[in-house]
Amino acid sequence: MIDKTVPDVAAAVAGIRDGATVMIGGFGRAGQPVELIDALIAQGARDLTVVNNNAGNGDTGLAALLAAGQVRKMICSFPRQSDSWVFDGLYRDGKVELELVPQGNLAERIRAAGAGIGGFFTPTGVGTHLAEGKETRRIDGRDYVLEYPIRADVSLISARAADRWGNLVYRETARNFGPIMAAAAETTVVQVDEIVPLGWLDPEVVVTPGLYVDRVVAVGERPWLRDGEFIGGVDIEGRPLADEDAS
Amino acid sequence: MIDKTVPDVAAAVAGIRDGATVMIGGFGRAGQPVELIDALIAQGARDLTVVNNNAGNGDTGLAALLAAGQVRKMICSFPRQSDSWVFDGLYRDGKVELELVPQGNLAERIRAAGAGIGGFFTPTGVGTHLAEGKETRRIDGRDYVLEYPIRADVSLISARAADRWGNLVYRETARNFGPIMAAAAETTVVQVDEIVPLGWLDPEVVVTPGLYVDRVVAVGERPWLRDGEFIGGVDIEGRPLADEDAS
Amino acid sequence: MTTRISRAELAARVASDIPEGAVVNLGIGAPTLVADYLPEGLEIVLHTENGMLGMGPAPERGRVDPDLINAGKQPVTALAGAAYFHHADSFAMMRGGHLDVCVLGAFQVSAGGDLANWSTGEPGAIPAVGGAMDLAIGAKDVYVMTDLLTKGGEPKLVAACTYPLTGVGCVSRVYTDHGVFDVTPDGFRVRELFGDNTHGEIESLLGLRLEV
Amino acid sequence: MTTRISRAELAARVASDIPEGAVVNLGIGAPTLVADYLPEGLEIVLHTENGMLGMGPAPERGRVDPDLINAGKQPVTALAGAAYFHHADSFAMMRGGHLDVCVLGAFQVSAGGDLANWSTGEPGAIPAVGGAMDLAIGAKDVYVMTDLLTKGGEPKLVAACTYPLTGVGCVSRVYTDHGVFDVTPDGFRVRELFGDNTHGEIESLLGLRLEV
Repeated sequence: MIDKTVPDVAAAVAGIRDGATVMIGGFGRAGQPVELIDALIAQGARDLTVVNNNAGNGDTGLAALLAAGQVRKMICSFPRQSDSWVFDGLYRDGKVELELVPQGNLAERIRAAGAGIGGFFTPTGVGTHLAEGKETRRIDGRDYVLEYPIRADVSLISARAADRWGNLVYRETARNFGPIMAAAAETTVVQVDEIVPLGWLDPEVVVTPGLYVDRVVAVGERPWLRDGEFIGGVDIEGRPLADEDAS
Repeated sequence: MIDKTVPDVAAAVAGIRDGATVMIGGFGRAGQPVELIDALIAQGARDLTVVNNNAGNGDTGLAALLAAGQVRKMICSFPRQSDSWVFDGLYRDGKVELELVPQGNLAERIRAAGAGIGGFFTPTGVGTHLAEGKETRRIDGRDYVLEYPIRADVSLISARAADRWGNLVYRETARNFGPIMAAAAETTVVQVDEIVPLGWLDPEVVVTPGLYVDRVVAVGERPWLRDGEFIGGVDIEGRPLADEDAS
Repeated sequence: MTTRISRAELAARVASDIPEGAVVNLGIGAPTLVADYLPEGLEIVLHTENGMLGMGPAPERGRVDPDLINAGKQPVTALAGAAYFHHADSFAMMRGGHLDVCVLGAFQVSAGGDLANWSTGEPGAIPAVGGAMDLAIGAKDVYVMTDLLTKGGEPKLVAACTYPLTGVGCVSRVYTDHGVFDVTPDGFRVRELFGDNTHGEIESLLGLRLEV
Repeated sequence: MTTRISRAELAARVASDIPEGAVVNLGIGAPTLVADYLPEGLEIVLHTENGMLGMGPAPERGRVDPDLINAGKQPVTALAGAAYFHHADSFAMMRGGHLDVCVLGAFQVSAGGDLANWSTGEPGAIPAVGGAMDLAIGAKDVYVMTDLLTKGGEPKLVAACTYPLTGVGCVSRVYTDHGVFDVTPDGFRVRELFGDNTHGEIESLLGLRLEV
């Protein structure tokens, strides 16, 4: 029997080595695998290269991983946000490196890694600082820059539900980088709200087929859902509203 | 109000010009937009370059378009099949050109056209006749060949259902080339079993978002479905079985 | 004094040029305002690059869904007809030229249509580009929405950008508080001037020749 | 006479090497037979490149679904745990190295692991490649299942292919009716010989030195 489920988040992140490249899903807080990141902090792997669209929000999740001093380098498109003070401080102190990649090139480079593409010509970034030193080429009258895949040792992502084969479905814009990061890593670890019996996910609506997934851990339902249905009643960070706010 | 539905297949294929490049969805018979192809035969555009995985089966669909003498060139991966006699005859008589592309490179080249990628390095075909004369490059210890996008003037595809915005869902392995061809053409025309009211398709399960679709025509349900549910009772070509065979 | 329209009036002016059926990405910041002025009753499909078409307005009080956000990480809703997709598919839509219009902010736009809107190039600043470079090349028409002049009175429409570029030759039209300008092979062409603004006044504010 | 096992026995021999949990693509023709010999009760995930993982056996009589076919365009079924996807996603799975095993037929395999299985190079023949070149590079292990000799008695394991190549250095193991051979940096290495076949006999049939 194929069973990719693991009992807890510690088992899910076991074996991540110092110096590993770790992709972390999510766009801001949406889809960020916070429980897996917390487990990675507890696990303690250091000197990590982390690939994420951003560089952490507030003091939790990716920001906490940065604060723990476990990250040597960030590969991302948009580190500077109103609540990215942890990264900002480390960067100004020279304690973390930054490779800045336009968001669409970041997504396509991750997709290329999973799809076995050795490199691709993209029009994004041509003529800008972020294409300096890179090969460019005019094809059919348009200028392109050559970009290479970004691969990872481990991807940590979040989805709504999985079965024991690792088939995944996501929820709304929390899908974002999950499907492409799942395909780009040697080992893909997924936290989900719930694990459902094999056969419960309609083959037409599976977004990430199980062959991309190595470990699945259930972390329980988000506060704004009940039995998979949206019930509301939280702020944008997912904290339950006081009663008077929720009315 | 956005309404991409058209009343009949003649309206769906109106305006296809002589010399056009036309992508036709389907893998063999599965997903082949037979009603749109019949309309294209009636419409009469000639000198077409057709992109499809195969080169027609039996005497219907793409085979009939070939028999009508409307196709100048086929771009495909697998023309020769047990029932490809129409193409075989035309090819042997020098009446149709052939560009043979490995199936995965065909799919990725179509995907690249839709995704705005100017070219990509693929390992498929390296060192074979089908890579002769093409640029190759060793990247990270592996050899790749550079392939370019395939674009179309028109894509004709088949899906199970659409809404008036052109959002599409498919059925089983009839999905095949539909989503990537929808994105690779100037004008994308879709035949569906049924057009459903806007909002009936769950945004989580839409496979082809409406922005890729220009015209949608309902052609009625396939003989092996009733109200979208599989009822069986046909042979592999979709012909209803005699009663004794269906038992 | 020249006539300047307000930010809200400018958003409404941009909105009035977006036809029914258009697929539109509104950049973070001022361009987001355009959504509030899209004509009622017309169906315009909003794209957000974090993975959605058919984006609706902000949710009601108490109905914020943290899984459903826009590129600015603000809560939004989904309209009937919406679709979700992953990041590579989302940026493929832009890069592949499937969006009709992107509306972006700018530090500078050049007469050749170059856009600078992601970095002031200040030493020591933490760089962040996000989807700016993808959006710059990500639609059939790239509209910029900006003041004509910086707060310090410097022109934002320039012969050549001095700030780091976001994209080369990508802007098709600039909506400013003083008027609307098309980018043409011959440089900026006046499309509309607000109030009593004259061609000569704008030329002298910019120090640039403008086509008519 | 050397010992030759039947096509069915060979399919069973290949099947016995496929572990539980493996994601496997079985090529058109003889390799399809392997499915019939996969150990009962083990979960092995079959991929068909026309857009499905979790492919099941042929449907019952009267239950043929023309929308649900394999790469050979035969009717199949979907197991619990299946997933559908489009062609670019399907070939990305192969090209990206996410399949564990592909089993393919061959005209020739070279000692360097080159595969020739798509064209005999005959002038005038209509060429057709399908997914052959993608499958050849499309799994962590590429197994070939073939007779050792052609019907005319010519070796199919050769020093260098004379037929047009499908892929270069891509084959990891060859299952033949006479024995099983690994492709190593030093050429073919005997893994198993069936019946009484000896190393020397096979070397003389092939006219090739075989590693032990």
